Amino acid sequence: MLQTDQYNINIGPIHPSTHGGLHVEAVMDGETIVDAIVHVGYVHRAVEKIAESRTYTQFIPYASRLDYLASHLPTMGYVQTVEKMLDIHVPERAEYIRIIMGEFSRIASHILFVGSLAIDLGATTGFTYCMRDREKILDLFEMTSGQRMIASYMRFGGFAEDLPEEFIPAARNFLKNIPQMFDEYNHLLSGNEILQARLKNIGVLSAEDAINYGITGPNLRASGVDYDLRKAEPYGIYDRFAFDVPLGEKGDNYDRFMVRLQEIEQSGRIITQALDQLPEGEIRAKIPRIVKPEKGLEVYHRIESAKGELGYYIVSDGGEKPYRLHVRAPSFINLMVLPLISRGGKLQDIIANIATLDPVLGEADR
Amino acid sequence: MSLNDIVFIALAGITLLAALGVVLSRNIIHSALFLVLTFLGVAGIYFQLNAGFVGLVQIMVYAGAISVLIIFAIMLVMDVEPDQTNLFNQSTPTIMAGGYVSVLLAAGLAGAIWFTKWPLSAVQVGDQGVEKLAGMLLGPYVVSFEVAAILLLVAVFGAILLAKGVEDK
Amino acid sequence: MEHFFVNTAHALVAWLTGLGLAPGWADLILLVVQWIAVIIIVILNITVLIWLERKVSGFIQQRLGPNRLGPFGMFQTIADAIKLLTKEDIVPSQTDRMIFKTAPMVFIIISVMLYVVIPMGDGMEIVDLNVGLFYFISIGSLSTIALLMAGWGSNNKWSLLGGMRSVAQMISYEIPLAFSLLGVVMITGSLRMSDIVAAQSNIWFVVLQPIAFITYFISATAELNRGPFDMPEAEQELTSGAYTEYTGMRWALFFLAEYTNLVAVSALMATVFFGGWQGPWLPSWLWIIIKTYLILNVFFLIKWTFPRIRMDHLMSFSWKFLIPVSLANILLTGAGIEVLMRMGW
Amino acid sequence: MYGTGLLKGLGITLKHTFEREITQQYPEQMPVLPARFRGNLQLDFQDCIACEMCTKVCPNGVLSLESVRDDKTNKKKLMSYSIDFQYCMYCNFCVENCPKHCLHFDHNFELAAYDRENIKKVYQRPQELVTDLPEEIVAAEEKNQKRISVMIGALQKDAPKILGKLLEDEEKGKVLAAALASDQDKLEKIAVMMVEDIEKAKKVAGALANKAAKDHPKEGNVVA
Repeated sequence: MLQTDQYNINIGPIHPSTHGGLHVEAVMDGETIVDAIVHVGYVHRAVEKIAESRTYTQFIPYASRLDYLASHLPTMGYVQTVEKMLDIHVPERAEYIRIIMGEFSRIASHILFVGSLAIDLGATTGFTYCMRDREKILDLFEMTSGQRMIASYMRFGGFAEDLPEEFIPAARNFLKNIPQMFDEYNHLLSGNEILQARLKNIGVLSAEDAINYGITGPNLRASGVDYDLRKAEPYGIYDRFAFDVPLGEKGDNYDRFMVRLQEIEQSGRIITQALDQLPEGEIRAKIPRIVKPEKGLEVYHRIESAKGELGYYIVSDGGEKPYRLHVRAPSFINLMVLPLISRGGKLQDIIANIATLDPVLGEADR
Repeated sequence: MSLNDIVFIALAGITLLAALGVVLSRNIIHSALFLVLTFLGVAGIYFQLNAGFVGLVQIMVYAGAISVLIIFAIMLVMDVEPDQTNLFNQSTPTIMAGGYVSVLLAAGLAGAIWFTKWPLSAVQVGDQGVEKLAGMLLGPYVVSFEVAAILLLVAVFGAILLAKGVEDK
Repeated sequence: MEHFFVNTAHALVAWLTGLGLAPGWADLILLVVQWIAVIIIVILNITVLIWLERKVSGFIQQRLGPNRLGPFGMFQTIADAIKLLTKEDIVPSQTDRMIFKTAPMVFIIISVMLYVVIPMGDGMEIVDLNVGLFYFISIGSLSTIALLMAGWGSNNKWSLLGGMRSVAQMISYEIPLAFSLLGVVMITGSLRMSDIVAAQSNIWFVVLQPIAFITYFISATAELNRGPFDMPEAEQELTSGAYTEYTGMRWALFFLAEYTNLVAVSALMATVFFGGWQGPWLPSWLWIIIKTYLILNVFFLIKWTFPRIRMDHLMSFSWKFLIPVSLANILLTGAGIEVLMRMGW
Repeated sequence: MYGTGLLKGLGITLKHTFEREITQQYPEQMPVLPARFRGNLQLDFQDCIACEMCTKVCPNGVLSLESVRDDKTNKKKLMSYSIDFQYCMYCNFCVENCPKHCLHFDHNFELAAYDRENIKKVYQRPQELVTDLPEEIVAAEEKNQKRISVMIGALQKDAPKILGKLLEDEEKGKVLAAALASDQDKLEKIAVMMVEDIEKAKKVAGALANKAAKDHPKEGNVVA
């Protein structure tokens, strides 16, 4: 047998397909990956430390900047955590709007996932179509809060402002177009034989490994584990909606891709129901201007974000700033499985693996 | 001096210089690339002799072969500085042996060229070279042609087996 | 209009011999003039072509494409070329300088050489070689060396991977490329381009040889390193593959050569499968331009639609599918010819 | 059949090729912005009561203001208000918390600037509102203005001497005076600084003098 040398190749931190400052040190044998070492921290902004020097309210825009691709979800997680500390009851209408905005964020994030996967595999046009559809969601966000991506719209106890009049027709219009969007994605991407060959049976993550590594979110469900916090531990008013949890079978890249595509559909269902049931009324609970939880209060709250289980752990010392804030970032934990699923694959597979794990480095590095 | 002579001298010069480059380069990749140039020069001479088909076969086969050769060179000498991959062997017995062989070869070739009577054929090859070649290969010489092909195929399989190794059951 | 270029060439030769030049020398000068004309046309054509590709890809993606410089943004490529020419020419210090610098030149020379045998109209070949088709294939295969030189000379792991990929890919795809053209050669009974065009006066070979056409199309895309087979470049994986370290005009030369190859292969496809310069009403040289550009648009559409194939799939596709299919096509063609000959055609 | 997926994909792209383009040609065609769009932060100067709610609530310290207390009415008067946009996160907290609703975002989003100084937006108290201030402040301000104009006059008359004194180095003073002779703006700025903050004036003048000495070393004023 011909003996060959191994060599290291640095994928990133500056590389077209690492979705930000991710550095993967790949040990290669020819084009085959022997091992991959993940280095994170290039986008470290000390968000948790910043939280200690800001008041509870002032941290809201920073929370949005964790997962900037689905900014309403991390904000929702943070806001709900503090509400849990203060025992605030959010008005009905605000709860429904939170669901609507959160699910729209999830759709935006998943559409971007589809697009970035397409461009990582070399299908540039798939990316532009996905961006085109995502823009429509961003338009909705801009309508409500004036910001497209990092909308700081949520507040403790509800929202800053009520929905504008034109929002509901526009949202319904978007939902109406989802089947057409899907047609396009299915024909251009998921039905494409080249793409299937690139994704099927690549980067297989068994259910057992996924649980052991603490993988959550669509990546876990792609491995066939039926675990969705919206069903398993409904927060907010998620128990009022009927929706399915799409599951994969093998846990390969194609399953991860398809699970997210189906989740877009389910999120659309949730939004439709929420829009139908949306009650009139108050948009924000009465809360003190300065938020001061009791001394010694410790709260952990988790939500199902677009990338997985996003948890906030906050300790209060009775002051107006958190004593300690920790974020359980799903992207960070999901990324750690990259070496496991990449070993033995080709160089081109590791690109697909990074893309289907769908990390957002702002959240992974914090 | 006719146009033909000028072209011949240019081609022969390129070929010889490139051949020297093959021998004298210290970097094995450079040697391989000079070898490409040598073959291209030879192909040019074939063209001049109105044997276009042979010349093109020369180009096509050697372009592929040389790139593979370069890859082997890269694979085999990767750990060394590229500038030191094709050094002369300094030991006296090797130089002696090499010199002896090359003198013998040169003498043999010179003798052969000198004593052979080169017959001048009145037949113009013209444009029909390819057809004639095809007729010969698939007519009188079909058996030897096929045998050679099978031999090459076996060699390819052997090479793949050697490179990949047989998995133990 | 029809014989404008041919007549010009004849007039030039007549004028040169009238000056007292030997016929051989006059032909040589004509050859040089034709050669230079081809190079100029190719390069001018490519500025249009790059603009066209950007425009078409823009339309595919529901964008407008370049539209700032000149009418419909037509001068964008020229502006880009000027920018690239004035850019600093960086040669990284650890490169193999000789190889690094010559690689783009080798590439562009090889791709311009392809045009020698393409009939660009009725009687408008530079040289009507008796082995024209074979010339095209074998010269085209030389561009492997250029990419390998770029990959090795850059002394960069990404580049080397790109170079290695290009060798593996191009050597594998040369075989189906040649075999698919063999069917046409068997019907025509000649490797001469003018004979191939003449044989299509009644029916195009794309009708007679559909399998050969498809295999040729696929393997030509791979030979050209175009999407979805753009392994050596592979922006998303290899950053830019063999071209990673190149800047300014050297980098532009690579692209120029790639597009030159693209036009040459499309023109060959038009010649071999779509009746060449033959067509009603319009002058012959206009017909080949029209056909070539239509084929180019198909190449664009494919590149901008499909994801990139994985390297090992690419190789097995060639060895396990394309080569057997093209061999079967040869067998089929032979049997067909034999049957037709028995029937007394 | 294998390959139909590929053909369908080609069909999609081919269909879109002949559809209308969706991109906006931005500088010519401005985007239609929703009512709540957060562009440039604006302040209605008259309405501000300098309560500092906005500066307290801002997560990044973008906002800062200067105010004076009117002893008679015991109310604060805003002197200047500055917005440092380079740190702004557009979270809207300041707008929401303003009790007088005098902050709002307008729809101008073209905020890019070539240097950081130009990103910062400073509102000075407008001239017509100066009379609104308590008397002693108005008087102090007038006095200040007078001192500045005197200083400018002095500088124009005998720059080398005054600058030399400022820099405690006559040679440097000469160099600087020569450099500033053609630049009235800078001269006036230094004059203002000398009146308001002599330490800063020293620093700035020193830096300018060094620069001038470097730029024109041949004019016989080489600084040792």
